[in-house]
Amino acid sequence: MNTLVYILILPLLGAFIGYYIGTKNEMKRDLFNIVLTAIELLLVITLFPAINDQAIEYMVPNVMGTGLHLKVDMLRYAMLFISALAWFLTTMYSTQYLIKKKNRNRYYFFFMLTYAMTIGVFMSENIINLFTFFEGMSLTSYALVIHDEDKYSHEAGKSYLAMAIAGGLVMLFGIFLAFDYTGTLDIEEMGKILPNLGDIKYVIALLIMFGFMIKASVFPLHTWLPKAYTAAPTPSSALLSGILLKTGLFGIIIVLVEMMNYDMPIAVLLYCLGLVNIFLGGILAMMQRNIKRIIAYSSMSQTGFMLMGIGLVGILGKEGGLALSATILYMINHAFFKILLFMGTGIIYMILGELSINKISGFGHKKQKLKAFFLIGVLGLCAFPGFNGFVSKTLLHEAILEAYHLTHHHFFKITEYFFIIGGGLTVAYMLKLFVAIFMEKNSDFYGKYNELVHKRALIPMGILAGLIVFIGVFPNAILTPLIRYAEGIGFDAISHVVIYSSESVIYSMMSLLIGVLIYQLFIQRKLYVKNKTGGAYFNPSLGWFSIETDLFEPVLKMLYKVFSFLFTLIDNWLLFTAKILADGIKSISNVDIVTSIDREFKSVPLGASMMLKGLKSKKDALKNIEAKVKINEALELDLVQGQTSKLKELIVKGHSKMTSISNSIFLFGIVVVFCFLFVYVMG
Amino acid sequence: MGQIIMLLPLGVPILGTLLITNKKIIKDEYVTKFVAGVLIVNFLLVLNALFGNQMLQIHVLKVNDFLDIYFKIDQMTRVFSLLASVLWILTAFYAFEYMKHEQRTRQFYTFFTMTLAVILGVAYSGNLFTLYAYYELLTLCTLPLVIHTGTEEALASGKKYMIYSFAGASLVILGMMILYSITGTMTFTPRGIFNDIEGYDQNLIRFSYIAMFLGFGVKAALVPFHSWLPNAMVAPTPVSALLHAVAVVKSGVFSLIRITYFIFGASMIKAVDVTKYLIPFVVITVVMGSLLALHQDHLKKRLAYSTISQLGYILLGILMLNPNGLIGAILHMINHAVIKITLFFAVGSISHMTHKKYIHQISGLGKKMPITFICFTIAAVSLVGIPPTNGFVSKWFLGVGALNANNLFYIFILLLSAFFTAGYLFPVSVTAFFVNEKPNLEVQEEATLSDSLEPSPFMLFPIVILTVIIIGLGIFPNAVINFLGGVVADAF
Amino acid sequence: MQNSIKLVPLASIMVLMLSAFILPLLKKKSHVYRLALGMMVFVTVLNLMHVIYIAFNGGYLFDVGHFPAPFGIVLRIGEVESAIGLLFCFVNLMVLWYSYFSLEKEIKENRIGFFHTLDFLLLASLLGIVFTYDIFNGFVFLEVSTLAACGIIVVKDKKANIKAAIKYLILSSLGSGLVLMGIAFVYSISGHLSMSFIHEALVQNADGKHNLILISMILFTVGLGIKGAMFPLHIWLPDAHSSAPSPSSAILSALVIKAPIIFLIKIYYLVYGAQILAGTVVLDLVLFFGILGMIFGSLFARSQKELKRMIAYSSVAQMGYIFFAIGLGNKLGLIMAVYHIIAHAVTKSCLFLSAGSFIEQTGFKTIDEFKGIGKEMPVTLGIFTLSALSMIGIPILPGFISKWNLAMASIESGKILLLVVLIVSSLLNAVYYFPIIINGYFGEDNLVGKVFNSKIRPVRTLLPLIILSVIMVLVGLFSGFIIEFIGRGIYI
Amino acid sequence: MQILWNNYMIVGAIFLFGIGFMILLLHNNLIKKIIGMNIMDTSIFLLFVSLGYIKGKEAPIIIEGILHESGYVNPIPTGLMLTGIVVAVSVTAFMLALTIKLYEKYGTIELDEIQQLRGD
Repeated sequence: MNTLVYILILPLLGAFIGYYIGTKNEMKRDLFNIVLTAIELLLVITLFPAINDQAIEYMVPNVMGTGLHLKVDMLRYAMLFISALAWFLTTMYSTQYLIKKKNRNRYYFFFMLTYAMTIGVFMSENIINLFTFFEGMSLTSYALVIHDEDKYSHEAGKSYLAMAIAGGLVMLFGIFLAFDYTGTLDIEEMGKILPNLGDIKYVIALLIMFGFMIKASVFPLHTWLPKAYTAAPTPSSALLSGILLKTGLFGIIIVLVEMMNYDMPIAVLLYCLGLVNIFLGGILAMMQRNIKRIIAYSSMSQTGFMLMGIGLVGILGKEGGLALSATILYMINHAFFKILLFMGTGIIYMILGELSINKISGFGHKKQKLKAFFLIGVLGLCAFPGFNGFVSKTLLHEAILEAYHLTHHHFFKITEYFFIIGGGLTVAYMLKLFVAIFMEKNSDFYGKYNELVHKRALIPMGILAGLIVFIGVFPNAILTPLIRYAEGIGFDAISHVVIYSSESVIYSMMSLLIGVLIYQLFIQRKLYVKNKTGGAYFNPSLGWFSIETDLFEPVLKMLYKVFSFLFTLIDNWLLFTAKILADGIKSISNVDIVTSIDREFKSVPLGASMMLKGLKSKKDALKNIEAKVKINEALELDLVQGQTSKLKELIVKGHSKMTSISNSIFLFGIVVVFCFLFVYVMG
Repeated sequence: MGQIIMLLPLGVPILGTLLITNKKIIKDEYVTKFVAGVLIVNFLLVLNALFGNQMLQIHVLKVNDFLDIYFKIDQMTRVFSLLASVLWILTAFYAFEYMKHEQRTRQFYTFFTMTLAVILGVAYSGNLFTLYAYYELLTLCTLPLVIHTGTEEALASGKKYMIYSFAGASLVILGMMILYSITGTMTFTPRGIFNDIEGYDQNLIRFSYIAMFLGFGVKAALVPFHSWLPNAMVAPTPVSALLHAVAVVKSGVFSLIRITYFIFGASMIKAVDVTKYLIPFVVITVVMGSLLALHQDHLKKRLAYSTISQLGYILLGILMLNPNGLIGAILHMINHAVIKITLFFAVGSISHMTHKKYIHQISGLGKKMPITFICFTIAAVSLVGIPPTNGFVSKWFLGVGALNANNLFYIFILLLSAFFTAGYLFPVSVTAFFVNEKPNLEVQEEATLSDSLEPSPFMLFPIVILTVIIIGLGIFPNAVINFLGGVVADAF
Repeated sequence: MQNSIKLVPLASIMVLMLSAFILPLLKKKSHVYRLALGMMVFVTVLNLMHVIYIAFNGGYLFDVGHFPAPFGIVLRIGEVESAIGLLFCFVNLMVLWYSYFSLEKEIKENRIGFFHTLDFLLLASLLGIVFTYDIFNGFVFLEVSTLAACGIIVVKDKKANIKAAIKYLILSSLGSGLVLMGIAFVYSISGHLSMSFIHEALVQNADGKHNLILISMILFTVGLGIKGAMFPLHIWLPDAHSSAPSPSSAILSALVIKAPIIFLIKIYYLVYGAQILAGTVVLDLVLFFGILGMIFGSLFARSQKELKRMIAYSSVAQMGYIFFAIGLGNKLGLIMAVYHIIAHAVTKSCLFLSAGSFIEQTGFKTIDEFKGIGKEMPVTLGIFTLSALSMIGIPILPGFISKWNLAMASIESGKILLLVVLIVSSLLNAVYYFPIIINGYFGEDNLVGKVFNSKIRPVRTLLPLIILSVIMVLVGLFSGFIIEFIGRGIYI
Repeated sequence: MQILWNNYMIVGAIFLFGIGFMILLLHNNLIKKIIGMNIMDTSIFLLFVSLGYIKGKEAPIIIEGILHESGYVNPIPTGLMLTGIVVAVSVTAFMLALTIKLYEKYGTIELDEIQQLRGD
């Protein structure tokens, strides 16, 4: 039982110990990390027999208030297995890949922390623990994303973190509601209460799934994916797309299967979102020139396939067993070939430091081993018969046909065609990638750099390639435990499934054909520009409307500006009014008052007095204001301006005059009269 | 006899203050040691008050039923006095180091210890009159701390702080007068002094509660009266950390809890239905605080606005008028105190070591001051409410409380503001750790980039302890929660 | 012994009168001081024993020279009169003791004897006003007090003094003229001069003479209002107080303007009685002037440049409080009026004497010049701060007690809006006292060039000030007993 | 009007009081003000004494022997007014002393001139 706790704690401690060793000696730390992940993998493997017959649980009391409740069933075990394997291989790979990079110590520290958090996500049964590890994972993986610390990675990191936190908070909202309606935090018990709650359950489901959808980069929330994958160093982007993507999908499965038990409307929604993801990812992947970006968009489109699988599980209801195991298998396969492809691009980037196809075309022509592994990865991805991709795709295809038979709804017939075209798209952009790098002939890359491709980088790719082929050839080895798990949790018994049947091969050939056609007609013709030095791809999609920069940002910025203006107003309204009042009083108090005009003549300098003789007669006319104004205009001479004095001085003088003796007596008289009036009037 | 011991925590700091003032008894170099001694002794006294479970109470001066200085210990007192004395000791250690390069330290320590006595007075007060007396004294003895630097700007902000506090105090007095004329008694009784709802003039009670809420709200940085807090940041860091993150603002919140649950009682406030007038203020405080924090480039100002927003959370928790909301409020009072004081200490040590006060200046500093910035990041994570830390626990209870009051709008406000909190706290640690353009350390030009700029252990020690508390409270919150159960038992 | 204690009031007036005329005969300055202080101590002790006697046996009537009531002069000695009498003697003793050290700096050598004579005459006449039960006798004492007060203003013959004295004398004699006319009208109705007989006569045949009563009431109000510095008629006060030597301005502000108010209260309630009073609107007039005084007094005080003028205007504001209390018309209001007279007398004399010692030591007059005085004369500014805090209304101190009970009285009398006036005026008090305190103690540029304790006065000269402030705090702390003591003797 | 007619004494006193007040108010010269004050005081004494007057009775001065007690006017007000006069005289004396002092200091006793001089 407590092996679960060991599995969880080991990478956590490893991160700190690794960091400590790292400060001392780099080599020892790399060795330590590899050994650690190897032990972890072994521990996970030893778990398999126990998990095979029934799920194991373990409860650590009052940690984090609600206690740490760990549970591993076959679904979770599959996820654990691929993450353990992936981490082991990428650690080996990154020891070689990161040599040129700086602050490696910090990288490995966050690398291990993310590993612990991911395991936590896959193991936790209590939704608060799930949420804790999920948030922890986004924070620690953030550090991996902006490892290069240049402007581009900061920008990617900012949107990654913003969306992760926003997703987390919306999920928290959903958890609040779920806790309020069900009173419990355990996913299983929730699953008993939530389904019969009326339409509030859809709100709860959607809110909780929102956070997972962001991590799984479902259609409207996918904008962070291409930026984050390209910005991150290759091993971490491999893990990001291989494993962290799966946590999102795993969450969606949990919500759909365990909490909502196959709720039809949510399933259909996921199914359609899957379709959108496939096409959006596929088309955009075709357009790109940066190979990492192509693979990033390809994972988005593969997520689309998996989403369709999850949707089918919901749609098929009781017979969804096959669809569930197909989806899980698809997730496993996708992890393997996606990490393989990323490792390949990693090696290219490590050597050339360049990712755009035009610059690295023909690099791999002579690199036999790299070419072979990369080819296996591409074929796996394109679901070429004999490779693992084919197995999961045909199973998915079977599930769609079954759904069609079940509901007799033409919608599924149409989506089946889309399914095949989607497969074609995958083939198209993979061809573009493979042909450009490995098939083109490029003189300046002949024979060079062979020695740079080290064994330590190639071994993980070899293992992955081997696994891809093994699953392709012996699918039942993985499939039977999955099917037994599906039957275990209440699906109907699944009759023996024939994978390598004739029509399944025909279907995959059809999608391959479509892919080649798209490649020939569209990519070669439209995207390839011939110029004197040979061809270069251009990327039309840069100008397209992208949801993030054209929709999210402007709206948020506008809201931010409006509210901050409103609040700054509230913030210093008191100072504002005080200042206005003070200025008002000050301005009133020093307005100029022209005091009596006649004194002004006395002070006129002698020279000008002759001139004024004539005016003397009008002196008494000056008493009224109008005359004064007229006389001012008339006197263009620089007459001494009327003796002006500030109102303030007037008040002060007035005040002192007022308190003189005779005025005070006058005031006394007024007060006596006022009192008499007051008493008699009011009396 | 028990009662005399009860009074000791109040007496000891005052005695200490008197001794510090004259130079003959306490020479200059012994001041810091003496202050540390006083604080530790006081902490022990508060601890022993913690464990005695019988209801200790004492009338120090009872002239008539209105004018009596009455101290009583109940669960709420224990929570607040413990929080205050723990954080006071940590701030003291921090201040010993920080104040080395400031002048007039003796005056600082005098008022520093006196403020502790006043805060404990607020915690121990048994009726509204004593609370109000100490509340006024709090303004008076924190004023010299705010204007410690003596510059023109400090005097101006001190003046503003004074005007706001006295305006608030007069509002409180207004409310108290009306309350006293209705009820004739002001002692804190669990579940409020109004035993039956009818028979009282509804709108008088409503007016008195609003007046008192806004009055105490001034100290708790409620929206219309909050702008003294960012200005008070001109004070030295230990002051702004302890006072404006913990002592002063929390005493405002503490008194609000007192009047809401121990004078009016939740049932009366529900009957009088006064919260609908106050909720807009609180909601605006929450959102405005965090939104404006995004604007501030000055580190301490940013933390000040963050305090305003977090206090809005606590007020929201109080106004929910249900057990979960109250637990959430008190828990957040504790958690926010611990988190905010760590953030302020970290910012303080940055400005102490490198005289940098603005965010754009601290890029790449994370490598030089790793421990400080790690603690800063953990505290920031906790303030946002990421689960393993204690900030999440209080947000959880506030959320559940909001649901019990079946009001989804509160949760939306909480989460929106949490998002903004992330918005203004994470960039700080990101610029510190991950932005790497050459840090222009013109001050330490000759210091090679590799050597660390960590502050001395005296400053670092409190920061690390507080971070450990943050994580510890986050992972094992049950101990605190059932300690607060006692308070809720009184209030409901 | 039992009835000889009853001789005390008359004895104290007689003793003061006699020693007033012996003092100028003495040549040496020290003899004058010793005799004066001796006499004062003796009279104060007498009054103290008298108050204790009254506390146990209650009030009594005392026929002067055994002539029965309608013809002989009768002294009515109740709790209120004895308390006020003790207050006057005590404050006068303190002021004289203080002036023992600083008088020769302000007045010429040969004038000191005259000062003490005038002071004794003044005190005797004030006691007379308070004790007398006969309105014409009160009028005569009123005149004597006016002349004596003018005397102590003019004793320092500078330009400003003489002008102020002339203004005060003209206005006071106007007031006395009105009072005499009022007495004439009252005599025409009742045919008696002793208050109790007038009251009976008025009650029997009040019907026909309604407007005569009204006129006489107005005449008394305005007449005594001038002498008691009611707001619109307060113009003479600032000039008189600011120019007079500080001991005499302390006496002027603390005692001289209080006696006429006691006389006014006695006329209202002993001559006219509550029923007739309730029928008229005079009390609302007094309330209106009280409110004006509270608000505008503080506003004018805020705009003053000189320290003593500012304190003078603050006296006008405090008199506004007293008239406000009388104007409320209920029992608590009246009690609070008397209590505020006691509180204000003690506080204001403390303020004036400390301000006097500032002016005397530094030679400056305006407030700006007193920046940083806290460093030079910390103890004196400390005492000034303590009494200023009482003015502002810090709990436990008397200022707060009277503000609080005034609020209760105004709620009792149903005028809730007056609370706002009370709050605003106490805020305004804070506005003009705090700058002096803050600039005194803190502020970088304020303290530059100030040597610590450089202008300190020897401790024994500060003793009277310290005793006054201690008494002030005691008046605040034991306000419950005082209020209850006055309540027993109040006239309603 | 009938009331005014039959207590003409009070009316006269009040009228005299008004005259005195006007003198006090309008004249700038200090001496004239003092005269005005005296006139006001005398008007009050007149009022007071008139209250004691009973038509057809004599003043309470013993010329030959004592008449029957009912033959005299009420003596109390007149007695009181003796004190009043003493008070008025002492106030006037004090005022005159102050006026001399004022003259020494300001060189003039015209209040408006003093007002300008004092403009310091």
